[in-house]
Amino acid sequence: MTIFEKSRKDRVGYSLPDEKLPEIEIEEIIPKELIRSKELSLPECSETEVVRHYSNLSKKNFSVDTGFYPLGSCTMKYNPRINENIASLPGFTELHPYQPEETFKGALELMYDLKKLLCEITGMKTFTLQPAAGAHGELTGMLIIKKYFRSKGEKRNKVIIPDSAHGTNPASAKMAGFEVVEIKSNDSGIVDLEDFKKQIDEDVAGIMLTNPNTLGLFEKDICKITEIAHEKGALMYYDGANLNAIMGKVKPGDMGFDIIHLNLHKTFSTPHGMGGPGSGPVGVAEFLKDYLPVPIVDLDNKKGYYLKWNLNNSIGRVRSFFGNFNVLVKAYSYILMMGKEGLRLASEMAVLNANYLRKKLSTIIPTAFPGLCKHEVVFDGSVLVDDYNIKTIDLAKRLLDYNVHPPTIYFPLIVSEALMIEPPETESKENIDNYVSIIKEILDEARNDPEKLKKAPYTTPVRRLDEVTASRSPVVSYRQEIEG
Amino acid sequence: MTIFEKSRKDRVGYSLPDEKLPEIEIEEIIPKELIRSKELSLPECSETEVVRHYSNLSKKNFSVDTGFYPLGSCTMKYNPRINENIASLPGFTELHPYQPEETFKGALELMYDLKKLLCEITGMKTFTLQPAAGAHGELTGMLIIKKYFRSKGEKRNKVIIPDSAHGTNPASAKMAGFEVVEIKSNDSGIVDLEDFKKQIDEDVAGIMLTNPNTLGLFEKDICKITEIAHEKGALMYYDGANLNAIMGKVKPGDMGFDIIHLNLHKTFSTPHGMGGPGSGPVGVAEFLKDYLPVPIVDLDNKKGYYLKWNLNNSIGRVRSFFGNFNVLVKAYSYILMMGKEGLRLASEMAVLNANYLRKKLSTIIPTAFPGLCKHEVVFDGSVLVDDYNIKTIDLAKRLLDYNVHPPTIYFPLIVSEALMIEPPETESKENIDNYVSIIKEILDEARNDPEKLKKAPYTTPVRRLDEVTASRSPVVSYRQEIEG
Amino acid sequence: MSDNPYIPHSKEEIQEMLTELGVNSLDELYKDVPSRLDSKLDIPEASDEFSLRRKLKHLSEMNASLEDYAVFRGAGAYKHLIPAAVNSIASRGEFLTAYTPYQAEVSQGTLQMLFEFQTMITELTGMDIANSSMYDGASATAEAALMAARITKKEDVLVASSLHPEYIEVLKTYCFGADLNVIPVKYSAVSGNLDIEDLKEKISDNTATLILGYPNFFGIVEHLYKIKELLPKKTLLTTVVNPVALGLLEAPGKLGADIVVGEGQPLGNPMNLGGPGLGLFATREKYIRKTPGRLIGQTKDLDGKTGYAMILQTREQHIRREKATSNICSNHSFNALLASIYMSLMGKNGIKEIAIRCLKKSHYLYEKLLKIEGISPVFDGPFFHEFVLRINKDKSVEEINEKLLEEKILGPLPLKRFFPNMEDCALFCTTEAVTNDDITFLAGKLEEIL
Amino acid sequence: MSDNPYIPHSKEEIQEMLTELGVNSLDELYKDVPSRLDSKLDIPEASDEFSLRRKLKHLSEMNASLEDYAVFRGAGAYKHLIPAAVNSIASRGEFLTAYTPYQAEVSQGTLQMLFEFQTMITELTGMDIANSSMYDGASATAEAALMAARITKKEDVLVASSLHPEYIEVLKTYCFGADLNVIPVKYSAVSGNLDIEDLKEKISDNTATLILGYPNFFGIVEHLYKIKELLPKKTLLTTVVNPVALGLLEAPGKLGADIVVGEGQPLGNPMNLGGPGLGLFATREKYIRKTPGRLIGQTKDLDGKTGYAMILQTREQHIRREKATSNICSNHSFNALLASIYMSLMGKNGIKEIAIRCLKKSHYLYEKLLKIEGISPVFDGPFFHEFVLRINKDKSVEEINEKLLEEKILGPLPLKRFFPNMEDCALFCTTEAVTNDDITFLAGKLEEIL
Ligand SMILES: Cc1ncc(COP(=O)(O)O)c(C=O)c1O
Ligand SMILES: Cc1ncc(COP(=O)(O)O)c(C=O)c1O
Repeated sequence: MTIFEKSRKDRVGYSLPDEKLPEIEIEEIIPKELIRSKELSLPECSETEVVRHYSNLSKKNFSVDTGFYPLGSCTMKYNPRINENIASLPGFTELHPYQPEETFKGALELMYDLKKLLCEITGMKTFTLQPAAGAHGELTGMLIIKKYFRSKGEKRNKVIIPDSAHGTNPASAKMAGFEVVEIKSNDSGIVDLEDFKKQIDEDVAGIMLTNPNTLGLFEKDICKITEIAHEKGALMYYDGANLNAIMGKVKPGDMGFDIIHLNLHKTFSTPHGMGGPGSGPVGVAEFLKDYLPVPIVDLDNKKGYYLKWNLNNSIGRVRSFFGNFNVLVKAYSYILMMGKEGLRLASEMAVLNANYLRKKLSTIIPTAFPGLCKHEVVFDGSVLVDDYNIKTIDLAKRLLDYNVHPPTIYFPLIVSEALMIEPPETESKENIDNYVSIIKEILDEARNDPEKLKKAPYTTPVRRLDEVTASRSPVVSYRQEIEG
Repeated sequence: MTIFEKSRKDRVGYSLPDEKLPEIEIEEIIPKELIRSKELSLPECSETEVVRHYSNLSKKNFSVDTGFYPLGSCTMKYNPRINENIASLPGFTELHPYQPEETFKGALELMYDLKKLLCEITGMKTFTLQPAAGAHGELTGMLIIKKYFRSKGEKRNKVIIPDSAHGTNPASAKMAGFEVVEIKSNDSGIVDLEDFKKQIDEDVAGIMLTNPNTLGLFEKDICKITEIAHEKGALMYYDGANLNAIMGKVKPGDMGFDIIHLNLHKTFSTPHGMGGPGSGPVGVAEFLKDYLPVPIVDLDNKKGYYLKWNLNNSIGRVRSFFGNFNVLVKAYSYILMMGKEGLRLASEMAVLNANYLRKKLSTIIPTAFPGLCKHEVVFDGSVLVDDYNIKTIDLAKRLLDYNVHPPTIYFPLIVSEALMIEPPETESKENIDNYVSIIKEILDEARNDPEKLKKAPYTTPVRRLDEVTASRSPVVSYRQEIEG
Repeated sequence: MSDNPYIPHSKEEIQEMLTELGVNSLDELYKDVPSRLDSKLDIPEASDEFSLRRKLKHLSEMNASLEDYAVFRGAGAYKHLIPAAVNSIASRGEFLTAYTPYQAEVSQGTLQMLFEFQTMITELTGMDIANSSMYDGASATAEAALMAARITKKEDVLVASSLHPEYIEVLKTYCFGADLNVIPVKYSAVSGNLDIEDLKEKISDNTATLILGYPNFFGIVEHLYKIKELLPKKTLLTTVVNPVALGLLEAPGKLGADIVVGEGQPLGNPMNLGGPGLGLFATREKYIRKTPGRLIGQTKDLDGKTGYAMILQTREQHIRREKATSNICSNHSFNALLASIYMSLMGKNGIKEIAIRCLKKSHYLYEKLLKIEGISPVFDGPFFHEFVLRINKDKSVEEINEKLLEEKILGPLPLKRFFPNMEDCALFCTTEAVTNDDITFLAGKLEEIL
Repeated sequence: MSDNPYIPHSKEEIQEMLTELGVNSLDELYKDVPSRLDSKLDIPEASDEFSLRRKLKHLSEMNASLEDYAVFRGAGAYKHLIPAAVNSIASRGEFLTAYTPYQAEVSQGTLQMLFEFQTMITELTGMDIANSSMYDGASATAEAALMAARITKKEDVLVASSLHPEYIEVLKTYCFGADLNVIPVKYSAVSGNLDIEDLKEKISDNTATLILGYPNFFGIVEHLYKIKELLPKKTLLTTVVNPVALGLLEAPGKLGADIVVGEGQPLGNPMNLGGPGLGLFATREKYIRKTPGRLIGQTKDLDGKTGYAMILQTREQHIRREKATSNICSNHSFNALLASIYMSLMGKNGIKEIAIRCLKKSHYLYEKLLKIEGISPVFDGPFFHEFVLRINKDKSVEEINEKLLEEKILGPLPLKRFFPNMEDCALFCTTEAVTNDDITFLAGKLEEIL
């Protein structure tokens, strides 16, 4: 039942200070035509009903706090409670972005220090903390590339992106006005060096890579690729969504990347919040530092921590204010808590988990590409169709009945019936063992009764949903629902 | 699965400051025989698993936050969020009971003011905030009575308690060394005045009454009863569990009660916390004020708020420190928020709800006694046995499948197959309507298939439990479970 | 192995897993990484949660928390009263630690919440549809421009100079990417409203949209319907709203808006130094397939039971890639949750009441301040809860604010930061979070200072 | 009708309900109340949550929150480090707003948690069984005396004078009710341990139990097994424990204790000015039917699935009434939850580590302080994390503490409050929450002051 159906006339869920309001006639201030003509039909509920409504809604969600969530490409690691606690200190939450700089020196120090930590972790020169998410970071990066070549007077209009890349990569390149050139993955699941050499030319402004890539594989030719790209004058962009595999092991800066975004909500454990807010800081090499959005948090011998507004070639702002500060606090807290050994260990255990799972599961579902993986592994689900007469989605839906979260499915697009599994370092061996046994159990079931799987799940708050009709004749508000 | 089964060797869920500990040999300090000889087998889990374990456990609980909970005699009202917020301020939680009095003047003021508010609400002269719960308050009250007569040199050894009373009443009287004399309820469900007159004599130290009583009925002869009792020199004790019916309407002090306890966790909306902590302040009339436990929070023109340690006839402490302070903060916050109109309204709406429910439900299940009720109503479930071939417990268990909480059942003991329903003021008309329809639906079901009800519930985390065997050969720890 | 509370692996388990993999060391798992890339981290050693909290609490205390301040500054981030219940329910792990609802069957909590959020936003804005959130008001504004350009296939984006200056900057950044022209339209120096004459001049065949604040940056309420009349038929009207103002102001949907974007922070979200915000995005039904961001739709499950799911995903990057309506993937769902709980608690009457309090208090303050010598009005257009005053004194606005800060007052925003020609002007804001006493105190204090 | 956010009834609904009841007014619902009892409330008008919070926050700030203090005071309430996860999960509504698990099928969360809690307490104490909580350590101690008297049918309760003085007071209060005799047993002025000679003298045929602290109020660890040997066979040995100390000390169950009670606050519970505490109660299996309080047992459901339920309820007041083992009804389950989460997080190694830190730090401090002139030892018995020192100076302990407070140090407890003969003595406590720096600082400061 929606909150609107729970609403009853004249019920209130709030209390406000009992103040005598100034005697002012609204109509004398605001022209009549600009005053709301129809009553707002927001819900009217007591606090009791509101608390119940949302508490009960929450119970219909799967979450990291309630179970194993190995969603590939998303790094669903556990989100330490202490970070939430710290981020909710009033000295962090109750700050106005335009209060005088001298009154938020602590916040500035935090942002500066976070920036420095990210530099060290990634090997980049400096960072902007403005972008609100990974895709936002990508756009920022693409705009930097665009601006860079503009200011050099070059008209490069293409960006090379592997066919395995995440959808945000081409979309971001496009938003920055670039033409997207797709390059193939080779038989080993990494960039086809020959195809790459063929595609790269003086029109190419940048190459967007994820490394390890979205197949969970390390681009072992990475140094070669960046070398070639740089020879052609193109810039290398690093999609940092998969940084969880390599902290303390390899730095994107050392691989030769010029620009990089991070997903603090993945690698640095800020909670996903049902899809956001995240944070997508963008780091650049020295020669690009003046292209970052303003303001930049900086440190000056005299002024201390301060906001720097003048960057010669800044692309301008990509959002209001300074970034998702609340998220930055959590990421900062996480990094300090983990420390250098902790971050390295996190990556190692994430990689160990993924390989362990790969090994155990590949006896029944083959991986898309052979050999070592990094923090995630992609399986080729064709065998499900061929041998079990089900599809990847049926397996995924049936997993829901076992109270574990399915993999990312049908991505990367180049793997048919793909299952992409990322068991982050916060997950234990027995959770992985358990997951593999469940999949085995389900496949046994499939052998006997594939139809059953096609109708899964059975025990979830709702059964399988008709998403097709929902898109065909969309009902996106309760108003539409009742007004038809 | 228990937390013990989730434990794995060497896993940790904590972090502690990395400090060099003084080099001290424990064996040189503590005699060997007094050092733990066997490793503690507490669980070893990561924070992730602990958070999951308890989050998932919580989901197996019914609670006020998730649904309608009309448990009779318990006043399961909604617990406003602001009270939790306030009670968790560090200036309240981070106080040591032995820090100097001058450093918790705010806490003292709060307790003093709360005491004053409780006095005004109940018509008593003063209060102790020490008792931890209702039963604890009862014991305190009984000890006051005992001490009072001791100091008067009287040897009264009996306490009169109605047969409808809550079990804690006789148990508390007994703990204070009294002999319990039970008096009958009459045909209207209230104290049988004749029986009362018969029982009362000079051996009676006190009479414990609940008013409205546990049948939800107002003892209309209350003034007569207290008069007679006082004539015989006995003291009147008021069990305040049912105060939610009468705030702002009638005061126990005005009824002639000499001692009273309140249940802040009922009437004053502090959360029940799965059974506690509560708080059971005890109020007394002027002539008993020196009998209260020490210390008492008081106000002095010069000293301001302070702790008073010397009361001539104090029964002594009933617990360590000053009371369940954290609970007191919430109750105080609640009273201030509600204000005088709010408390009155709460009582009125609680009584309206109960009567409305009484009216609607009594067409199918007769009430135990006819006529108006106060904040709760007791039904006689014999009809379930006679007409539907089920018992009250079967109806109760089946209600669980409908996601509402059953009434208090089989209490008061004097009503056969009793169902005691208390729909507090925070519950809406539609919640009551819904409850009644569910009961109707279940009874329809019972008519067709009583066996089905006897096996209810079906949709809960576990099905009906075998409590008999559990008591016959108790397994009260996981150790026992594994060691057999 | 690890004494890290978030990583469960014991030494033995690591060994077991390595054995299963047939490798001897963790390093072998990285043998595909060119060894010349090996590196070390030079960051501090691990901390523990208590030392960490102490350190970060200390940092937080180096900031002036506005919790106990009277805040007379808005300009895009607002201090409102937020009921304790909002955070208390929102912080439940099932909300905080779930991801994008890809598996609808186990995400009905998220999905229904967002569906209801969308509904509430359509209700406030008077539009047909709303999405489930964008990053913030500024980026939502920029996305609106891109959408308008896509729909109209035109390249000029007119923007009122009275729109929040940072929104204009962001708009320019996005339009630089999309190769669109951003053309500013003046505001009237008298009323603070959009300069109609300038608008007429700037409008052309190539105008994709006109973007303006409602209320605008100066707090002034624009005559949307009049402006709409002036626009060419194909040109879309984009309004950037403060949702709280819509408790009182006519819904832009009724006044001709084609796209309504805005910053949802005032709805139950703490200020957090300006981030995360909550980007609102609403539009007409006919543009649904052009809309950026996630849309939640109602549907049925196999048993015919009502449920919710992400719909029209073919608009989105993960399917449409470079042809998507936007690159947005993660959005600000959690902030939408805070806003939803807030709107559910405040409800119909509460939101209106808040709007009225904001309006009345700010007008009361306005009148009071104008009585002070040296303070004069700047615009005469109707305003909601922000207004500009000129302080013609030897003291700068900054100096005055410094004095106010000592009294735990965050004074008005000095406008010269954004409008060099408004050197001695300041933008005041009054919400329900300032008390009448605060207002009297501020006025008294200003009188004293000036 | 109501603008109260917790009461949903609208005017119309009230009318509808009254109509259904066939009455005309709310007052009619009170017609069974004698009209001469009608009364009015003279308390403040309703508040709103924001004004309320402001007021109460102000009150809270009139207290010295020890959050940032180095606390060297224990004596029954201890400042320990509490992981953020404890409160974060415990505050879930399903824990906070559920009641006693009367309906087991929808209370498995509570029941399993309490079952696990009981297990952890048996583990710490080395006893066979533990109940699911009492109010606090003091009342649990008193209940132990009552139980011992019930079991032994004897009336003398011996209590060590070195038990927490407030516990003794509570014991006396309860024993006054139960008509039992409380007989104090001296402590050795040399060691601080129980005075064995005095014990021998006090023991009689009528001794139900001997109650003593482990460690005792002075922090001293008693030689339980030796004491046990001295007791008549029927007399029960009751020990009052600090559960944290049991991370290191031998479990009293192994040393002959028949009943173990204690204050569970040190396990993950904030100090809260001393309340709510968490009463621990453990004993031997053979006394299970004599035990006060709620017991949770494991059982099976209709489908054979493991579940948990309250058991042996026939001991309790709601069934047995005046014959019950206690009058306790509501207990401190929520505090048991905090303790459970804490113990789950700290686990085997953590609890031990905490105990070791407490012990080592306090001995370190002890040694350091003894080097200061004018400070001398009082007892020579082995101590855990509390110890008594004599400060032979012209300054009183109170005066010294006042100086320390200025430095954000809560100094030792002046003992004259409870022991008039120990005027110049103070009880120090050191937990893992004080840092080595705090210790050095305290020592330096004391040196300076003295
Ligand atoms: C590889 C990759 N790149 C980019 C993104 C986009 O990140 P965001 O959702 O933060 O915008 C994702 C998100 O899933 C991703 O997996
Ligand atoms: C009528 C009555 N009296 C006393 C009590 C005991 O109160 P407590 O559980 O707080 O000890 C109760 C509790 O349910 C009760 O209903």
